[in-house]
Amino acid sequence: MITYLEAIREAQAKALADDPRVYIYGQDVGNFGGAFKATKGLAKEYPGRVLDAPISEDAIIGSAIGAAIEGMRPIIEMQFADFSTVGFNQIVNQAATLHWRTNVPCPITIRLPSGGTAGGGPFHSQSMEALYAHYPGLIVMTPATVEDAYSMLLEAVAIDDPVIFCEHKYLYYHLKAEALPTEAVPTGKARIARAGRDATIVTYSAMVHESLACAEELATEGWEIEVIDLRSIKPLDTDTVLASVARTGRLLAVGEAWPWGGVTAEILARVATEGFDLLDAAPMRLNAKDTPVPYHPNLWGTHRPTAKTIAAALRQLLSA
Amino acid sequence: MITYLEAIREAQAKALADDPRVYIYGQDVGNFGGAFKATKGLAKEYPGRVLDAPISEDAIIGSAIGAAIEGMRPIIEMQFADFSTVGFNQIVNQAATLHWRTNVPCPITIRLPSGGTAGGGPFHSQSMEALYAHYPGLIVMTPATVEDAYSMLLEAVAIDDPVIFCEHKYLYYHLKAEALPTEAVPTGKARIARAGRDATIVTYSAMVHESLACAEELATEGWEIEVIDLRSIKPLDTDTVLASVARTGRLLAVGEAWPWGGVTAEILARVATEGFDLLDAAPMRLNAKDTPVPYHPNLWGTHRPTAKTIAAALRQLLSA
Amino acid sequence: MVQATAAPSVSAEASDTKARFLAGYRWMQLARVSEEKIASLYRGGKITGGVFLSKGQEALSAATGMALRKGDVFAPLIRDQAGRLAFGETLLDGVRTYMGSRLGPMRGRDGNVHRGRPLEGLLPMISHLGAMLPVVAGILLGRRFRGIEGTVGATSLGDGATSTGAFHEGLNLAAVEKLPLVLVVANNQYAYSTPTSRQFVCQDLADKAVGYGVAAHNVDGTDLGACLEVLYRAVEAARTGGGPQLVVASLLRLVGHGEHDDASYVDPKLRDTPLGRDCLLVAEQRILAEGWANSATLRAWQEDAQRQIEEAVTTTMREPLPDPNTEDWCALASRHLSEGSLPA
Amino acid sequence: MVQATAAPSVSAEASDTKARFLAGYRWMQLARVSEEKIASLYRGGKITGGVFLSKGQEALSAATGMALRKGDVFAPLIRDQAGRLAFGETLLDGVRTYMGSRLGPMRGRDGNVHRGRPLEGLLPMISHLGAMLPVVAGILLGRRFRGIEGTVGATSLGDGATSTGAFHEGLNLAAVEKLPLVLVVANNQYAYSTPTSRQFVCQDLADKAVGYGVAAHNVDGTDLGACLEVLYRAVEAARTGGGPQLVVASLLRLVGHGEHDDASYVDPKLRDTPLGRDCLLVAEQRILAEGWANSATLRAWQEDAQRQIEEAVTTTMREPLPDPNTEDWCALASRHLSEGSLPA
Ligand SMILES: Cc1ncc(C[n+]2csc(CCOP(=O)(O)OP(=O)(O)O)c2C)c(N)n1
Ligand SMILES: Cc1ncc(C[n+]2csc(CCOP(=O)(O)OP(=O)(O)O)c2C)c(N)n1
Ligand SMILES: [Mg+2]
Ligand SMILES: [Mg+2]
Repeated sequence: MITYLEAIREAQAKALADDPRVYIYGQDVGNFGGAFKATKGLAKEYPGRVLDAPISEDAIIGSAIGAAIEGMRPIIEMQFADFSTVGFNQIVNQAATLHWRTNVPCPITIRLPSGGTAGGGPFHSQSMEALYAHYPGLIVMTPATVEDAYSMLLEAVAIDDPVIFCEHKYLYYHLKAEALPTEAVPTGKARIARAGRDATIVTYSAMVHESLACAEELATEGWEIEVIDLRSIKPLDTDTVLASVARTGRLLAVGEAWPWGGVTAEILARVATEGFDLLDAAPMRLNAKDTPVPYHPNLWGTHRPTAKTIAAALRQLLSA
Repeated sequence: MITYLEAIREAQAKALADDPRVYIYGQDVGNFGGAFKATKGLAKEYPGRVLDAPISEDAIIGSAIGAAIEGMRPIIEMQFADFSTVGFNQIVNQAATLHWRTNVPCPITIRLPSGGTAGGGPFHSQSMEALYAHYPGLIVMTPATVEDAYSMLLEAVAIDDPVIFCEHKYLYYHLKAEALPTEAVPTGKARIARAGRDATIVTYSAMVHESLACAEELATEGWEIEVIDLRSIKPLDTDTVLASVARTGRLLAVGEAWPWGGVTAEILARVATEGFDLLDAAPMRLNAKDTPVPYHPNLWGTHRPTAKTIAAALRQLLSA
Repeated sequence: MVQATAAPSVSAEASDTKARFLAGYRWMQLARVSEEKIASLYRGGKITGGVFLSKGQEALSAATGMALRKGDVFAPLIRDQAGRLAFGETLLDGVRTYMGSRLGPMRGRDGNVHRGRPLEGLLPMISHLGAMLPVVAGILLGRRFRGIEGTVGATSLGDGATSTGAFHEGLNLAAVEKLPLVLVVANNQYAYSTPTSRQFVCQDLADKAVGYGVAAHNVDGTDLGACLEVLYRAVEAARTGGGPQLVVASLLRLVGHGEHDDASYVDPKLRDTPLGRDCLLVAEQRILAEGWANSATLRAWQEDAQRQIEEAVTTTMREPLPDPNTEDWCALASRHLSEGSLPA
Repeated sequence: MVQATAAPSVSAEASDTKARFLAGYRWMQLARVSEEKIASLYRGGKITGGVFLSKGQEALSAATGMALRKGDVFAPLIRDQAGRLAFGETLLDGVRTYMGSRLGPMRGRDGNVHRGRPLEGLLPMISHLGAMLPVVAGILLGRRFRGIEGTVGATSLGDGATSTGAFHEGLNLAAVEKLPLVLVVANNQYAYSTPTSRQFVCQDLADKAVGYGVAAHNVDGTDLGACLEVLYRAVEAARTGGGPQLVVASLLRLVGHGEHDDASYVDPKLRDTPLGRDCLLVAEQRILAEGWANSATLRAWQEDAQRQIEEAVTTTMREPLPDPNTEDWCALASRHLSEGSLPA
């Protein structure tokens, strides 16, 4: 059995092994192996290619951009996604604009340990995918499975553009797979995580699993819920979403991030504009509450969507 | 006649005059009167209360938060909205979370000279409203008229929460009014800029004027287009939007910002979920192209929506 | 806040070295004992999330808290249990925040070291290192605007945090405004697992002061007497118009970065240097050597500290946890402007 | 890039003070003359957006560009016309970018000083001050990974930009990695309208070096000879393993921040100090005094410079402007991943 976290470690090991242009840079990623141990042992296996960085997110990202110009393929680990706010400018204004301005690609991968966990609190729990998707010039990946964590991270390193790799901390240990994948779904293609015909849940990352649990529960009541795992939110696979809605006529978009302008807003906007006639009922969305992510489990468990609240929304959608 | 820019200057003068807790802090806002002259003469009129700041956006915002805790009402001028990326962390993680975490309000106003102008280029043209609206704890204002520039800025200073005040540089000189308003529409209420019955354009800031020009043009063809000026995008006045769509059955959302997760996505998501049955046709949205904002006028003029492209979209919507 | 009672009569005799030293010792002892209790609660699964302790850094922290007075401002960081207590934070505030009590200052919304009472001058840190520095500067700027004089603002940072842009911009802004700010940098030789050699190359972090035009002070962070002397001097200098003061203390963190961490990355040789001394034992030895108290008294104090933390925990255990149903899910102070319509 | 021809034979005789000085003078002259042309085009409404000139800073900039060699990296800022030319940027690249020619390096997508050719070692600045510093550091880090030795990276900043977090983090990272980076700070006493007294309080910006553990150099930015000597020394030190070098030049910007600005905020007294000298005139006087050239020759060079810029402008005037219809509206290098579906 291999965990989602181990898959991320293995993908980085393979990237280092296969491509001399790859190096890893971030706080405590060296001998310590990273705050989450995602780079465990790599500094020893690949001497001089896994470097501890100072607490300087702006310079960390900026230096990765420079190295990319020089032909390297840096993998940057932010200790937590939340800290990327201090590297924000280099990401959205330097990395994201380089190719468009100069025709020189900027192949950097920025790993963001994302999402909420019990006791994480307001500054170790954020889901920042929508922020980065809003800016032109970035690819935003949100793997929900062990297989995708592995293959998409390898893809991210191979892609000639800056990739924001949102890996979910909650899945790090919870998620296990038999083995690493040998082939992968191409980037930009969504995956039908569960087939159904009564309604479509479009979601990504950790919420895929809450949605699957919910689908399982509703199945006992005879409902067949289709669950779509977007895999990457930019590009966002509108076609797969529309095809599903064409089958079910009902759409619920679920995201762990904040509501205003989040992934769920983008999905609903696309389906409303491009698949209006496919809808048999008003589409719905479910997000985290519009407050910072609370520390205590009692609050956190209610702040984010769960199988239970998703089921409640679905019942409403199905009865519409 | 008073311009949009003068109105912003007058609002700050009044705020300084009426409330000893108000001070202005930002690069070159002192004797120089600011890069756009929005604080012209204020340093002289209010000695010691209009201070030049170092080129330290993170510290500028951080210090404003501290002063607000101490009971002050800082008005912060970012020289350009685009530079708020380097003050981003203090805005979204410190200012926006303070009240929720501690019950202590954080009444700071952050003025962002926003939006595109000919020759502005990728780093002096950005519309960042969606970024800030995505984070809980912030109010985001986007005045489209001289009157609103004045009254909403005064409102912003009076509000007990951090307000992101997106003032549009293109409107600074282009927009003139007879006089300053004596009363104001309350914050959070949208304004029907032009009444119509055939279709609804929901927009804000500079795009209100492109939309009005477009409505004027289509009026010559007998179409009556309703134009809604959101005024603030967070809170967003969904009720007024829904009421309009109930009348027209057709919706086009227009924004100058990038498409992914922008204001237009949020509007469509809300109308799709809450006003699905009001729609006679698939709603549409029009945004800037998904690239950085180009420098040359030839490109810039096509990058952003204009009366002409809005009209094209509307014709499509009306024929649907 | 009802202040924890480690030293009822400090301020009265603040001038007296002995009394001050003993008071400092007791704050250190209370911090050590209370953090050990927090750690045991964590191991017992009573605390969710991180637990960050200050073992080895109590002398510096206590001195910082003591050098400040009521009306001053303090923005502690993750290794400031002693300084928080000395500044006036109650043990209850700490325990309640760790355990998420609805009655705590953070009401379960934020936890562990992310606690404070801004209106009482104690700022609740956000996680982003360096971010509290400009906020303290802003409070002092605000006080200048309001004509409030003679108060000081202090904040703590680690060696690693000196690499942040926030540190640079914040200290520079404070210097330009000549604010009464004391920045206490605890150089414990590591930032999480990262040694200072990967963090900066200046000989001494105090060398940074000249580049900001601020005063610098070095101190042995394992020596309570030295910490008290230097912190009182630095705070006094700030209070009397000396502008920002940079205090750099050398010491070692004698625990993991957090309780999840065994700190195996710390060079054993370092532990054997004077940096590796346990400041609490060092203080104890001095007290006995000076004859300021005998071991029986020290034990009595220790038991008193034990009693206080046990009492705080017992109280907290009986208190209600946050309830999502009664929780007010509104991030804004202006309730009328909050978007009820947002589909959460 | 076809290099502008101000000094065909510089590198050959780079060792010779006279030749080097004359070459520097000619880059300065070409910069001055070309910028005057740009300014007149701006006044004539031929340029949209900002125009930022370097009058008074040509000596420092020229010296920076000259001290670098092919294969080195240069990230100029807004007052580096002379350095750009000396480093190898053509006049055409500048004119085309200002006028938005589709044939220019930025193709109308970005303008004025936001131009460069990354693969030729010339970085196109983004506006956010300080942001280019870590990028240069990253290129040097990349070269270390690739085993490329002996190259140097230089970047320019103003006095105001030293207040940015990016400056701090970038310089510190470069110091920790001991990179061959030269940071040239042009202290022209103002950041836009803001005097250094509102920007920092250290006596001398070079005082910041010790806090980063990097070497520092001061230089009179109005003296070409001094600039050449110091920049060649600093670049050589970086090239030979000396780690980051901080060069601080004192001078005055003799034009507005941009052509829209009359710089009326500049203290007239400052203009009368040595800082206010026009480096081009100072260099000219030295040339005549040393008898390195006579005024007829200087005039001839001036006319040659005139001819070159006129030629570049004439060429550009004939070139196509960007066409929104044929423009490729795709921000990604991976076209297959771009969202055609996005409703623009
Ligand atoms: C901007 C930012 N980046 C990364 C982190 C993650 N982080 C938390 S503590 C820590 C190490 C801090 O080291 P130091 O400043 O020396 O303080 P110490 O823990 O040694 O007391 C890091 C990297 C953070 N909190 N903020
Ligand atoms: C982060 C950031 N904040 C603000 C600005 C706006 N701005 C452009 S130039 C300038 C002044 C720069 O002064 P200095 O660094 O001294 O360079 P100089 O113009 O004097 O050459 C400012 C504030 C910016 N470009 N970047
Ligand atoms: Mg440390
Ligand atoms: Mg300057």
